[in-house]
Amino acid sequence: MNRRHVLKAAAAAVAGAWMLSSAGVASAADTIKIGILHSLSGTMAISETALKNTALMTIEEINAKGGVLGKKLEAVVVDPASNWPLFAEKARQLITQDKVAVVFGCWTSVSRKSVLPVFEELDSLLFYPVQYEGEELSQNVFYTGAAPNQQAIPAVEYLMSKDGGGAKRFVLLGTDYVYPRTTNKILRAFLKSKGVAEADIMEDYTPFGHSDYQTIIAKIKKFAGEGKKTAVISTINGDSNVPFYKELGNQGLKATDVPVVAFSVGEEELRGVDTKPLVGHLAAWNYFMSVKNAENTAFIKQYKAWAKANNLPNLDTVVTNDPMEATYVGIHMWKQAVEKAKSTDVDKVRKAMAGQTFKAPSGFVLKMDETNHHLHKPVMIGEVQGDGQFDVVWKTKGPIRAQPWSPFIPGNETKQKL
Amino acid sequence: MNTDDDLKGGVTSGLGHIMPAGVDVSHGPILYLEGITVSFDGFRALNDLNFTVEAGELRCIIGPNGAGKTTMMDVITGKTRPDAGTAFFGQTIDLTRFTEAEIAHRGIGRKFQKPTVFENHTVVENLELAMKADKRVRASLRAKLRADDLARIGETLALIRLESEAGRLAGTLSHGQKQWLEIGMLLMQEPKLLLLDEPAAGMTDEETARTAELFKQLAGSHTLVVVEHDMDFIASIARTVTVLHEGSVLAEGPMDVVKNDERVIEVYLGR
Amino acid sequence: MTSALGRLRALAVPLVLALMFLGSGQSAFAFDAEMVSGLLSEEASDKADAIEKIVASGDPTTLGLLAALRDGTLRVTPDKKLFIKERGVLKDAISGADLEAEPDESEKVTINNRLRSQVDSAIAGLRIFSKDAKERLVAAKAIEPSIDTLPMLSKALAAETDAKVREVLRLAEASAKLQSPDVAQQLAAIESLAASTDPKVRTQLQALTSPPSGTETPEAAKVRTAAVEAVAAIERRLAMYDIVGRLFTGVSLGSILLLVALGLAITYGLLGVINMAHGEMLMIGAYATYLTQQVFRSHFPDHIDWYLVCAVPVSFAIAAAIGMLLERTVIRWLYGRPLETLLATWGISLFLIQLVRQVFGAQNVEVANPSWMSGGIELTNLVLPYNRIVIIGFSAAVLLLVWLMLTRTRLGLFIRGVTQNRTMASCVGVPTGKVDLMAFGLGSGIGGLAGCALSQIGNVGPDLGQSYIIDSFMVVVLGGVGQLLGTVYAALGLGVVAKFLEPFIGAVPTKILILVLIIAFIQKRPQGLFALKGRSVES
Amino acid sequence: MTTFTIPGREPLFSGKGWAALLAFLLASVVLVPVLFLAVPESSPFHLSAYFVTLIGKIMCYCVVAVAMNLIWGYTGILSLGHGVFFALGGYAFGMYLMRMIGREGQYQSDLPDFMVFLDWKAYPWYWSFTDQFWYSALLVVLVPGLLAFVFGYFAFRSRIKGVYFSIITQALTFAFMLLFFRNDTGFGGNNGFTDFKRILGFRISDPGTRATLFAITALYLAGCLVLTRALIRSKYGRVLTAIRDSESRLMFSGYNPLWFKLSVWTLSGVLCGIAGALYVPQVGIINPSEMSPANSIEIAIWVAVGGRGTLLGPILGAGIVNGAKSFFTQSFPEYWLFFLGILFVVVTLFLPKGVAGWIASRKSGDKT
Repeated sequence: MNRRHVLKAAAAAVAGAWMLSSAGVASAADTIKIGILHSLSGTMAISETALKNTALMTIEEINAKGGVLGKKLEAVVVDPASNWPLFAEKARQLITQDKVAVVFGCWTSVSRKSVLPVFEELDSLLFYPVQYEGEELSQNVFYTGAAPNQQAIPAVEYLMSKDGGGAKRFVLLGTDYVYPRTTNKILRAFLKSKGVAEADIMEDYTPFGHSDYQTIIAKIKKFAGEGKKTAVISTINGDSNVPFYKELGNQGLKATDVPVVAFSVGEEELRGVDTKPLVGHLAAWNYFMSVKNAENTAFIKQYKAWAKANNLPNLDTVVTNDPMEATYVGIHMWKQAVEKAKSTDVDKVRKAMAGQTFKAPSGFVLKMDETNHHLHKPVMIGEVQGDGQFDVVWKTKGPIRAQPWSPFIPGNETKQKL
Repeated sequence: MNTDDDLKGGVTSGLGHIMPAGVDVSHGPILYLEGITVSFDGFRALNDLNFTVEAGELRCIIGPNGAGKTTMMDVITGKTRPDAGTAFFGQTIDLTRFTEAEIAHRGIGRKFQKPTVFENHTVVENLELAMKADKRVRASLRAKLRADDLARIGETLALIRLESEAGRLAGTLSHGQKQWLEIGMLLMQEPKLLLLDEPAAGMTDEETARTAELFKQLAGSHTLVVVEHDMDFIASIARTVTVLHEGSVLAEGPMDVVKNDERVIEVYLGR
Repeated sequence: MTSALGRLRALAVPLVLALMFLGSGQSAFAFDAEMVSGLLSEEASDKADAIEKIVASGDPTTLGLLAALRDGTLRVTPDKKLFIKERGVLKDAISGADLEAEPDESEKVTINNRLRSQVDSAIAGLRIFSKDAKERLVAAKAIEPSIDTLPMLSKALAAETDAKVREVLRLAEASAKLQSPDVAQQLAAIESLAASTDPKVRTQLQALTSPPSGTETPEAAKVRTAAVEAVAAIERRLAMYDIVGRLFTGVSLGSILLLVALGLAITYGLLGVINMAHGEMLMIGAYATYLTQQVFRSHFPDHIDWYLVCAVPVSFAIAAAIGMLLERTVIRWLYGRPLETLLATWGISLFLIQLVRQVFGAQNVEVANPSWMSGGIELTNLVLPYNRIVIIGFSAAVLLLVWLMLTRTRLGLFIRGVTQNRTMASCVGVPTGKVDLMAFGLGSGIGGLAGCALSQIGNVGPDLGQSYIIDSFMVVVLGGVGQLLGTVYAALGLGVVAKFLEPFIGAVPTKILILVLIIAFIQKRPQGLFALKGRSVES
Repeated sequence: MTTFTIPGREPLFSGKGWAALLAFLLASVVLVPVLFLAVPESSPFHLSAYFVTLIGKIMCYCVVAVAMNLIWGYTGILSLGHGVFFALGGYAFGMYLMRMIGREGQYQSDLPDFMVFLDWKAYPWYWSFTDQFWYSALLVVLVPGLLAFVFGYFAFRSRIKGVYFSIITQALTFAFMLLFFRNDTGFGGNNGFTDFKRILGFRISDPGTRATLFAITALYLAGCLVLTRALIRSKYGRVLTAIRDSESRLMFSGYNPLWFKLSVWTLSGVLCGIAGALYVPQVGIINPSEMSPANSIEIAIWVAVGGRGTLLGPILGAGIVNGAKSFFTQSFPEYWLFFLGILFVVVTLFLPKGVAGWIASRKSGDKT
């Protein structure tokens, strides 16, 4: 084989790739580019595709109303393919090659952790729309999802209340990775502070993609059978939820006996489940599709129309959920901040973001905290209904401030702001 | 743990090759099988087989399909472990204790029924790989062919008449040429005992005659065990013939005697 | 359950009162709109009070209202009119009169779990004297035994004729009597409860086993020893049930592994094709099931429960057809190059996943269990879910059919012939090309069947196959190539071992340990459990 | 006797080959750093950090492909678990990088963040000495090497071959992935290691550090190529190919394949491990998904696409597939998997010797 020939071909290929990647730079200056960094393939596509759709819809909406600072927004969609190093690479590409003004993206904590050094190095902005375990604060990230105190802790408080059934024993069940582990650690500390004994807490984990919940449900039954009202707090990751709930239903564990409250199960996840046997199980979020108010009605209508216009698969059953709302709120808040700063400059936008407010589909006026880059969000507890929707059975009076550094982890007292 | 260390038992010959420990044939037989039984899932491929070959002999084995010829070779070369029985190479080497490579190194060469050569190597490289040498990893990293090695390869090439194909990939050779190359590789190994499974299959009459000639030449200095179906070929080389049937020896003796043995006739013709 | 108990104490008295009126056939305490107004409040406690009032009215006609509240069919108009909408039929919630037109605007009256259990108990109280034995059984189970509900339980037991309901009521009455101050009654209750297998009963009995701080009266000591013995008896029985339960879950997991691996065992074991796209055959089977369900939903909604029966042949046919298409276009050219087929079929698998993602969306789709597959056989505490039982039976049936096919049919004979000696088979006139095609179709079709079964217990999404492919390879490799029996043993063995390990070391370490065990096992038997020995093993 | 090349006597590279190798080294050690560091950003000849890290990453993949080619292309043993060696090398070096974060982490603690929220007060024993660069560098070689050796020894001794071997390597990497996903294992669970700050005192985000890492990767890749070529040209290499083509013939010729397989298998694992160690500081994260079976299969794909058993094929394959991945996931995100899937089927069906084989055959076709 002629090596030179091969090398030449390789060189040509590399040069070609370079030309292609730099070709994107030379583009019209009358648009503002926005990066969208959500996995459209691989394991996370199941959750993240809807966020990409929401972002595109919101950008379309803003453009229809005249854009930002007189310029149209232009979405740059990339697919990090559920591959974490690829997330970092794509983030760098969006910022340095495509010169986007801001990036909306990521779902898993690991993807956020992967891109974080890139955003910090290049001093750019990321809007992260998913509830997470906290324990992080970066001035390059705006967290529009919930911190643990905006989701997990109120949910457990509800379970312990009279309305929640006055649970005394708790099963902390999760997929074995950082979010469940950290959340459960915080919850354990919280439960202890409420006087729950060590013997009344059971903690168990399953691998990613686990699909056989027979043993675990038998264990929960046994644990619940030892007396006292028992509740399950589930941080099971998306994919394993369907087998979990199906097994739960078939083994006859009813919500009135042992309620399960989940933190990662929303409308989108329930689309794949027959919810009739699950009526009464709970989820804690900052938004539910079933919330009744003018903003939400408009939001749902807009998304359904967008799904139809873009011919999404299963468009007659599309639903909205919490991270979608967070994405929607994030893009709007960023737009307001840009208008306030009269620039897309990162520093100016960052300053302008502090204290931004937006009337969200959740029905509340959400505020970006002045110091900690997290939204003030209301907490809602919903019960699963037979139609795959949630009935809100409890909610906070108003939005509450995020505590990204949980006070239930020692040493965090001093770290509540940047 | 059987490691390369077992191969160190060799002594260094004058030519600088590592020679395997000598095969003790002081009592006559070079190969000695007694009471060998091999079963596969209830089927007895070898059934209490007793078989002896004297040093320097040219022995032919015949037998219908499934008589156990190939399985016997598998036992001798360490590929199959017998369920019962003993197998000795010379007086001292217990064949059931060694791996294929060790047995090959101790001086048993085997040619397969279907010619197997290294198809993506040239004819010369095939011979080089087979050549008697230190065949351990470290040695192979530093191995260099010297003049006398090349001379030996040249001799073998001439013997198997593949000089003009020396640089060709073995995979591109004809069937007969592959047979010859495999025999050449066997000779490069300098074995004491050669096991040849249907060596004349796929050869022209002229080639077959030449093979017979070669075998007769080799007998005496080497011991040969040949499995064949071609009766003419056997008749042309055989001194002693062993007939296998259903995993044990049915008859043994000179070709003429065996040919007229009633039991043999029954086995061959009766089915 | 303690809070529900408190609530029930409050309920019990009016309930008993209500029962007496039921007996006399009068309805003196009619309920009215004012009584139910609390249901419209935002606060759960107001709703709870309202329910209490409704129950206290003792009117049996409230049953419809309560059931509607529980089932989420009770709706309210903006001008606070309550009505029930059930399967398109509209009724006034209070008078029970039919409504002609549905109000323009209405909202569901929502309840939470606390109210749900309150309503459940109330309904149970009303239904314990129902004419329908099934309703009575549900009601008997729902009534919380306590000293307050004791009179009702005793009365119900006396009137009961159905043996099953009687048994439930007898145990309920016994556990209610545990709280009785009468020692003889207590001892009798303990005796009959010792036969129970309910962990709740054990907990109740356990409360009687702790020795008092002060001196103990001989009677109390008697009660205590009896309770200790009863607890021990129950625990022995529970431990036995536990083992039965584990065995069942193990067999259930094993049957699923068997289903997913069986098709692979055919394509790999018999044809030597490593089909990395086998997982996608499962996925296709599951989506075929989904499509069948959708067709039934839109065209035969009355027979929706039978969609699964119809989905079985459909999923087989679709997966087999796609498998045969693949065989014709790609795999045919790769026979004898197992590692290449492995990689090419992996490419196919990526392609199919993305294709499904484009067509059906990245999200999971919903496949519901037919009603005859929901729930399970209840052996008191141990529930054997119907869907698991059906799948165990299903995989046994598939196995049997495959076995019959391979041993009793001409195609099976051909397949076995080709497996053993391809050239010889083709020499004697076996159409090897056609046999390959059929065998590959069969393997893929069985994959489709497995997908159909999986749709009943897990996700139906584009990635469905990916999560099973490694497991199924492990089963095939462990069982030994070309050995159906080996596959069966390996699948069941892995399932049972995993389920016996899991309670002790947790799900994640179990999975790791199983993989390590498989790796170690293969060292010992490189050709699997049931390897063919002999000359044919020549590499 | 006609003329033929005497085995083992052909030159390591032809004149043109040496020239190409030298050109590659000059380009990556001199040209790229100059274009990246010295040429101003406004110039069209400036290389961006994105480009440098992207090519650096692809070069790491190229090494993995070269290592895979040694074991699969030349020796005929398909590993579907090479990701585990790559990831272990990455983790070994990542431990050093984690310790170099010092108090700059989110918790400003001496321990890595994930240990802080696991409430660990001290490093577990297997983290000892990892703050020493040399020790980590040693681990990079030893950990994948030892795993490969032990696993290989048992597998090859039991004569596990072909598909069986492929599948148990898959089980191996899957088991490791599950193990590393656990928080308790002490390697950061699902989040793995990230947020690295400095290496030997240099800031990782410094362009100078980037250029150096790039140059080292290029040198390493060139070194791996030369090593492969030298091995393949020796009798050892011919034995490896003989194992691939007819292992039993080789055994009956007196070779014990165990040690040949084991040595090349271990070498391949070590090469992957070092590639992993170079990869981690450049991409900035290592997490257990690197050990997912699909990743390992993809490595095999690179080699098959490029051409098994050819010297440059694997590099071409890794370059083409990863270049295409970067391009497609940006330009046609939905079609990336279609492309990869079809590419794979097409290559196995129509280009059994990969792109390199195809180029070679076209070349020889031109001459006739």
